[in-house]
Amino acid sequence: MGNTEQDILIKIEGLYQIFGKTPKKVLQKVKDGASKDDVLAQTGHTVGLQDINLDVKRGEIFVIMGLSGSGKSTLIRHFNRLIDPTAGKILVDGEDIMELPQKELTEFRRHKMAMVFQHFGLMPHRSVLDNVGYGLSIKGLKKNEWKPKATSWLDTVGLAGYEDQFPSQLSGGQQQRVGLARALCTDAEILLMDEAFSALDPLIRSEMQDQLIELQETLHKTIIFITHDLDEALRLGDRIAVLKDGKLVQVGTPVDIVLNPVDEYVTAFAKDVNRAKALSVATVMTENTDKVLGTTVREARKSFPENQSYAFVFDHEGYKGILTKKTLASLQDSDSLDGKLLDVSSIAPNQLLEDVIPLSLNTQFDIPVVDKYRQLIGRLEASKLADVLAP
Amino acid sequence: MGNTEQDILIKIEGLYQIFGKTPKKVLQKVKDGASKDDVLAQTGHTVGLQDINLDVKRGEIFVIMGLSGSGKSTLIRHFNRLIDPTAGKILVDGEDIMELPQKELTEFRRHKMAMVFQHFGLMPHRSVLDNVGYGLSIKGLKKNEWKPKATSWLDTVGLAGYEDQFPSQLSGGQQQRVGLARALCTDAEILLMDEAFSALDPLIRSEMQDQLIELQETLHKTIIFITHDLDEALRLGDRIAVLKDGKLVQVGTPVDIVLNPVDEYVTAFAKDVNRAKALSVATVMTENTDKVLGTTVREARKSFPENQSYAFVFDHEGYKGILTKKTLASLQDSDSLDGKLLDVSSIAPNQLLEDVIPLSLNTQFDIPVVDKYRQLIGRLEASKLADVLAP
Amino acid sequence: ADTECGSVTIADMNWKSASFIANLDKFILENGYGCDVELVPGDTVAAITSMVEKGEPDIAPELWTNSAKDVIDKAVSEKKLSIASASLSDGGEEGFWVPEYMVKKYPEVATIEGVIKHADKFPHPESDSKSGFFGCPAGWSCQISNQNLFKAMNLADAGFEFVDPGSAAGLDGSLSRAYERQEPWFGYYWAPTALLGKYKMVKVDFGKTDVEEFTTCTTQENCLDPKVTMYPPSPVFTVTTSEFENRAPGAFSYLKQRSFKNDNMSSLLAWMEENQADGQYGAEYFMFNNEAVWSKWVDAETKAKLIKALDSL
Amino acid sequence: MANSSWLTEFPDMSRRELLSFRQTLDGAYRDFSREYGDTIESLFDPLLSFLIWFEDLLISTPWWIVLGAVLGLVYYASRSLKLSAGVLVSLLAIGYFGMWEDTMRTLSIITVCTLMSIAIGIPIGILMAQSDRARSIITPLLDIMQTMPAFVYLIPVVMLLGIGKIPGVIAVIIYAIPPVIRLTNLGIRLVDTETLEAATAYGATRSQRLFGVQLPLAMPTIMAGINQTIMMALAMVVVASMIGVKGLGQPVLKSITNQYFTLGLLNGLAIVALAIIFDRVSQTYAKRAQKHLEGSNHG
Amino acid sequence: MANSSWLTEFPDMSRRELLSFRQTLDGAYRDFSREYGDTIESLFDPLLSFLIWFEDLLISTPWWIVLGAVLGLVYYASRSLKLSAGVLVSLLAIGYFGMWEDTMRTLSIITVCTLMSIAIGIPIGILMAQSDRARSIITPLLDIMQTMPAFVYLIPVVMLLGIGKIPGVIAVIIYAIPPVIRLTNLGIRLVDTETLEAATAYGATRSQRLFGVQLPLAMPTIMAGINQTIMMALAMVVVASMIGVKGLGQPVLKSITNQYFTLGLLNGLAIVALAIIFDRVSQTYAKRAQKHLEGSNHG
Ligand SMILES: Nc1ncnc2c1ncn2[C@@H]1O[C@H](COP(=O)(O)OP(=O)(O)OP(=O)(O)O)[C@@H](O)[C@H]1O
Ligand SMILES: Nc1ncnc2c1ncn2[C@@H]1O[C@H](COP(=O)(O)OP(=O)(O)OP(=O)(O)O)[C@@H](O)[C@H]1O
Ligand SMILES: [Mg+2]
Ligand SMILES: [Mg+2]
Repeated sequence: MGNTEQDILIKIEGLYQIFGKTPKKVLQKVKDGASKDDVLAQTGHTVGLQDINLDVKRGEIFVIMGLSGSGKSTLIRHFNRLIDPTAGKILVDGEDIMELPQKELTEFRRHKMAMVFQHFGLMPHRSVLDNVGYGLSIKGLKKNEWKPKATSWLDTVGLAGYEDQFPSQLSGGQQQRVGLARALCTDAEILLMDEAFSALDPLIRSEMQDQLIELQETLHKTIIFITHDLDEALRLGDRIAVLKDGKLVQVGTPVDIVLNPVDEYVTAFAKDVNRAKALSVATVMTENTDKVLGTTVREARKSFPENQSYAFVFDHEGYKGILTKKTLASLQDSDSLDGKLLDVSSIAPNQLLEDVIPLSLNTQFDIPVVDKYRQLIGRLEASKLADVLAP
Repeated sequence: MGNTEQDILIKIEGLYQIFGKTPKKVLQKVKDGASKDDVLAQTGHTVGLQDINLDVKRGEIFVIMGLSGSGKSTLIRHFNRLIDPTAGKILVDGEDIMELPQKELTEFRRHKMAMVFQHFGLMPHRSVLDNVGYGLSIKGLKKNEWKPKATSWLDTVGLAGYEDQFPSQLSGGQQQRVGLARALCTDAEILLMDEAFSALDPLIRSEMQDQLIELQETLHKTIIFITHDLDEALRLGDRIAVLKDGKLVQVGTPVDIVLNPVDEYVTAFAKDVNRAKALSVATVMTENTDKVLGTTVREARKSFPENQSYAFVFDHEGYKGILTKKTLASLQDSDSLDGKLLDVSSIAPNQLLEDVIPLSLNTQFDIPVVDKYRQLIGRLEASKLADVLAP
Repeated sequence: ADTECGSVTIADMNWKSASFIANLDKFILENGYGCDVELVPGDTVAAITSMVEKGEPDIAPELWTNSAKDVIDKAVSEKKLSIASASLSDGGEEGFWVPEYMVKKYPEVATIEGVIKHADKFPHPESDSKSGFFGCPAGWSCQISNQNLFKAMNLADAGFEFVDPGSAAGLDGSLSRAYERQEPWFGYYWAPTALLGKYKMVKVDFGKTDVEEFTTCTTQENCLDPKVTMYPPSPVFTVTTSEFENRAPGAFSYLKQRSFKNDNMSSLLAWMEENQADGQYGAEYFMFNNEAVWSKWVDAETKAKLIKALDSL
Repeated sequence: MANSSWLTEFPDMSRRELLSFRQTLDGAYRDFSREYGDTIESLFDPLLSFLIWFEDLLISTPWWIVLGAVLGLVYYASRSLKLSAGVLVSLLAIGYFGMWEDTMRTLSIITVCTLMSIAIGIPIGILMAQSDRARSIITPLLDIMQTMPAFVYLIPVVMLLGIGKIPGVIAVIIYAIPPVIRLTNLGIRLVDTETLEAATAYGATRSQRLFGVQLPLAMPTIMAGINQTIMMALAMVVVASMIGVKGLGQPVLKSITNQYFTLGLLNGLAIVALAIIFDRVSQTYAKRAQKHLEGSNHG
Repeated sequence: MANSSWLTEFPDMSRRELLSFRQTLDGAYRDFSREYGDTIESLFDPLLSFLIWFEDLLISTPWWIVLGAVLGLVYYASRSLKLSAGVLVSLLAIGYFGMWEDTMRTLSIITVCTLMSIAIGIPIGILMAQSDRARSIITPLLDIMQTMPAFVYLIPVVMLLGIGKIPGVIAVIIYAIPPVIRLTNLGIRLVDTETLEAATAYGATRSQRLFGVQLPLAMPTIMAGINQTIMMALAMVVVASMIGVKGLGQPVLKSITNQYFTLGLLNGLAIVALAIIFDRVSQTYAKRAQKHLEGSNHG
């Protein structure tokens, strides 16, 4: 992630959104730096967004976070121009969607974007099935053409059997899943998801997260995702943007946000995150570690690092185990190392800390980190792990 | 918790709720054990709840969890009789609320219960302030009587300055907080909270959680809380009930749910929980640990446990540190132990595992668990900790 | 027969005598002159307007010309309308009336002086302190003569106030209400009508009838010094479009003959009233029972046809 | 008519039967009105005196005081200078075309009718919304009130109460009240159940729910009902004048009989002007009371 | 009137001015109608032939076939046996009391008027809902249509088109169309913005939003408008009969002049019965199409 040069799909420049009767008049005040509270108190206008500049890359999952009322929903509504900005530009695929004529805007919404609404936005007069098929039926497809697809998505979100119910007969989470199925059913390239999982229980939620990741990987969809759940953000997000009072405070990878917050606000925000779940071994390991290469004591003696009391032993097949200085001292040059090594498993750099904590607890040695080519790339020290977990 | 005999405030007996045109007719089928899906497919009726038996104790925070659509909202609506059950009894304070005449029911709702709705249920035609004061104004208080209180609650939920806005001008989370403030403003003894924090960001959410805990501790409110967030459930809940397809699957303390799930469903449910955050040291520690009492080597030699390589040393003031057998062997009988002990901190039994993992990682010894009277009550073994974290 | 007669429309006005004549004409024109008759409902104004402007309907069998005098006169002079005959040969009878029971109680009220003397016996519907005179409805030409007479008789000084009943229905209503309860009533009415057939009313005597004064002053809006005069008989005509006169001279000649005496009409209306008969029923009744009357209106050939038609009813 | 013709002709009641049926009913009503007319009439006396007093007040007060008072009321209710200016212009035009007195008469009776219709109609609408039973009884009555030709009941009413203001008011109210009843009912029934549930949960009584939630939220629909009621009331001005109610209806009737279109048109326009004034003032007033709908414009 | 009396008397136009003003307008209209009357009349010929054909059809077809057809339609639209039975009973009663033919005439013209009102009214209502500009132009027109006394415009219409069915239809439509327009507008404006936003987000065009979201959700309110339109149309039956439309209105008028209450009442009831049949059938039909409101009962 982040390594391959991805092209930019959505570009937002200098976006302002001010709610009230005469937003244009208040705009200058906001540009001059008046705070959201001041503007509200003085003019009765609410600052929704101020000076947002943002790129979303093709194929990424872009997560937006921030305090309640910080402007997340307002921002996401600009992507498909459900609201017009007070000032600023929105480019999708290089095209300024503020300039699109009505007809093309409609086409754009039909084919490019699908949206899951925070308050679901279901149509009360349509059955669950008809709600799910709405996006397709609007493109002109006949019911018998879209029905199989809609049914299968309903099934995916766990609502098989509810086809003929009306939204008012469903529970909150079920309604949200209908909204989800409706968005997924359209085949749009970009998914806008405004707290799309907030009403779901953990089981269905994690299923849905898997579903989303799979979708993004197989179909390379671009997903813009608002969530309040940091764990979810860290799990899903390629990049995370943090908003505060309508301003963009930080955009970065999950690790950036957790480990390098730009200010106290983001720090506080990331404080409660389950770091063991958020961070991978790669972020904590000590790189450039010495190792012992060979299968015999002779070879081991040659390459044993000097000032260490134990070392990781590799042969041409890969990692074998840990050899302590003491054991080595007690062996003959000609002895084989077989059976003399301590059995401490190796770990991969992309494993979550959560998974390796028990390993680390169970041994007093550092743990070797091995990449997929079976090469040693570092080691995980218990003390460093402890530092990261308790910042 | 759970230890003191608390009296029962709400008692639910044999509650059934079936949605559809002729629920009474379908009831027998459900009692005979037809599954929710079958009933829906065969009769078009949705089983909301089946055979619920439940006690809520005075002053506890009772959390209800379960899959989306499992009947949580339906259940909580019975507590204040927003819907009438198809069958069953609901006793509050020993009184059957199904029997209450209209007038007393109104009084009961006014004074006993306040509710936060999953979909907020705000009044679109009332300003934010008037929404918050609704419960009081309905009791006949004048605006100038309830205004200070409402303002202060609005402030608590972080919405000072928004008094004169209308709900449609607020973001989702702000609306939810208005609903929250409205419930808190009433002084009701019982709070019914249906996913009351679901739309909140983590910062405000944890503030609200603190607020709730404080309320319960200082004012001894009884709180019934629906949430999908296991961490939240574990943090808030004195007891947790898990629903599935309208049936009550398990009721128990948070630890029960995490460590002794009754079936696979609950297991799956609890799987994703951040155990480090959910469990306390007390649940993992090894009890009845030997210790060394005294300040001199002599005293230490007397009480040093035989088959152990190190021991926890206490004097009359409490825990002092760890003494290894080796160190002990190298000392004279008359030596003081001062300066000879290893500095490994002790922990309390109610500390969360999360907090003690770094400690455990940083030492190869077990960690002593000390109660508030400074007495040793057990020790935390790294391997056991590892076991609990990776079940 | 009159082959050119073709299809004919007759205005079927909504009061009893007009409806009766319309149905009678329909029967005779259809069976005697081979016309294809259609009755078109409509009240006086709508019918005349349409006849003048659109030439339809062809015939208005009973038109109280006073109520729309200007329009009719103008149309006749423009050769849009033709007057066929006087439907009521005696003319309509207008006047101020009081119920018979009032006269029985206070014989003096049969004259206008008596009415003025007993003004307090005729209370105003909305005020106890005044007396009420139920006048001709707004917009009818009789309202002018009413008001002039009202002034000439100094009724206002006697405590009377002119009550505008708004419509014929209002006027009828006030009369029947009073009559059914045997209460006092004093106002304008006309005959022959069903109501006067039903209720015994006495026409208040003003003294003399001065036709000259009536036409030059009493009926004129700008009459400055009105004098008391009884109403002369009011012309009631059968009016057709001029186009009809030219197209169907045979049928028109029948219309020229067809005319009723007030007595005949009154008794007929009384019979219809008693039997709540509609126009058609009334016309059939008349045809069966008054051969002597109607046979004078048509030639022998037509009469034979009509009798045949009656037999096959 | 031959009996075998039932295939083409409807086998209806014989004339004689129909006659005696009609005569019996007519007679019965006549007797009833003779018997109880006076009693019933006297019930309406207070209303009648009020109507007369109010009309006298409007007519005898100098026109510029009335104009000032009306403008004051309009501005107070609507807080709109534009609307007040419009009212001023139309009233001046009415006066200039010589219809001031008739307009005042119509104004007085229509004000009373409209206020009474609203005052009676809204509670009935509420009743209808709260009970399906009430609704199933009231709906056909409303149908009858709206479609039974005024002429049919006007005459019996006149026989009972005489001509003049009282039967006029009754006729206008009978005809004008159904829309406000129907739309109050509809508006309340369309109120979002979740909001209502919230009120219930906090212990709102029936009347607190009604006044605190249902009526405010039903307001746009109720206002549409009031608008229709005002329209109907003014549409009945001419019919009312047929039974002796003075005002703008009479010149209209007069103009019809004499084919003075312009006269009719002018008086008709005065009626329209009254309707628009009544309507705009009530709608603006209601809109002012519903700040939460600002931005969106209903009506 | 003395000039100094403006304090108490409104300073109105002098009689002479008023008179010449009126005469000029009256004359101008008369000339206009003589000039263009025929042309305009011929525009309506197709409608007239249809009206005549339809009326003939209803009258000349044996009554039991008509009855059967009506019942079939009612059942098809409403799928309610109870309603169909009610219709059967009322039609039989109408026939038994000898009003079959008149009822058929009224039925034919009212069916046409109602359908035309709905067909014209709903699109206008939609237009009004979508443009504030259109609304501000149309609203006063509707006010005029509803309150300008029918009598005022009937005579000019009669001058132009003669008496008969066409002016009748025009008068009925002018009077009956405003409620459906107004309530269509209101209903659409009250549709939840979130639902509409969802449709927009998925790329619904203006017309897809209209037919897919706004109209279905506005249905309860629009149906209230249709109900009112039906009521108004039938309320106009008597007025229409004054300008040559045959049917139930005529006997009503006659009964007034002759004070036959029962005759008026019977024919009035027949009108009411038609109104109720029209209304209930349309409402039940609409309700069937709105399954999502099941349980809750609007209207
Ligand atoms: N008014 C209703 N009519 C019909 N079925 C209903 C109704 N309300 C709820 N149900 C059904 O009852 C079941 C339980 O719904 P409930 O709202 O209690 O779920 P929940 O546990 O609160 O779910 P969530 O977490 O999604 O809010 C669902 O299957 C739902 O479809
Ligand atoms: N229609 C509106 N009118 C006025 N103010 C609005 C409107 N919509 C949003 N706002 C304001 O804009 C700000 C941002 O709202 P937004 O809905 O974008 O917040 P959010 O980040 O989505 O919050 P949440 O997490 O609570 O959903 C809020 O302060 C809100 O009060
Ligand atoms: Mg939001
Ligand atoms: Mg729920």
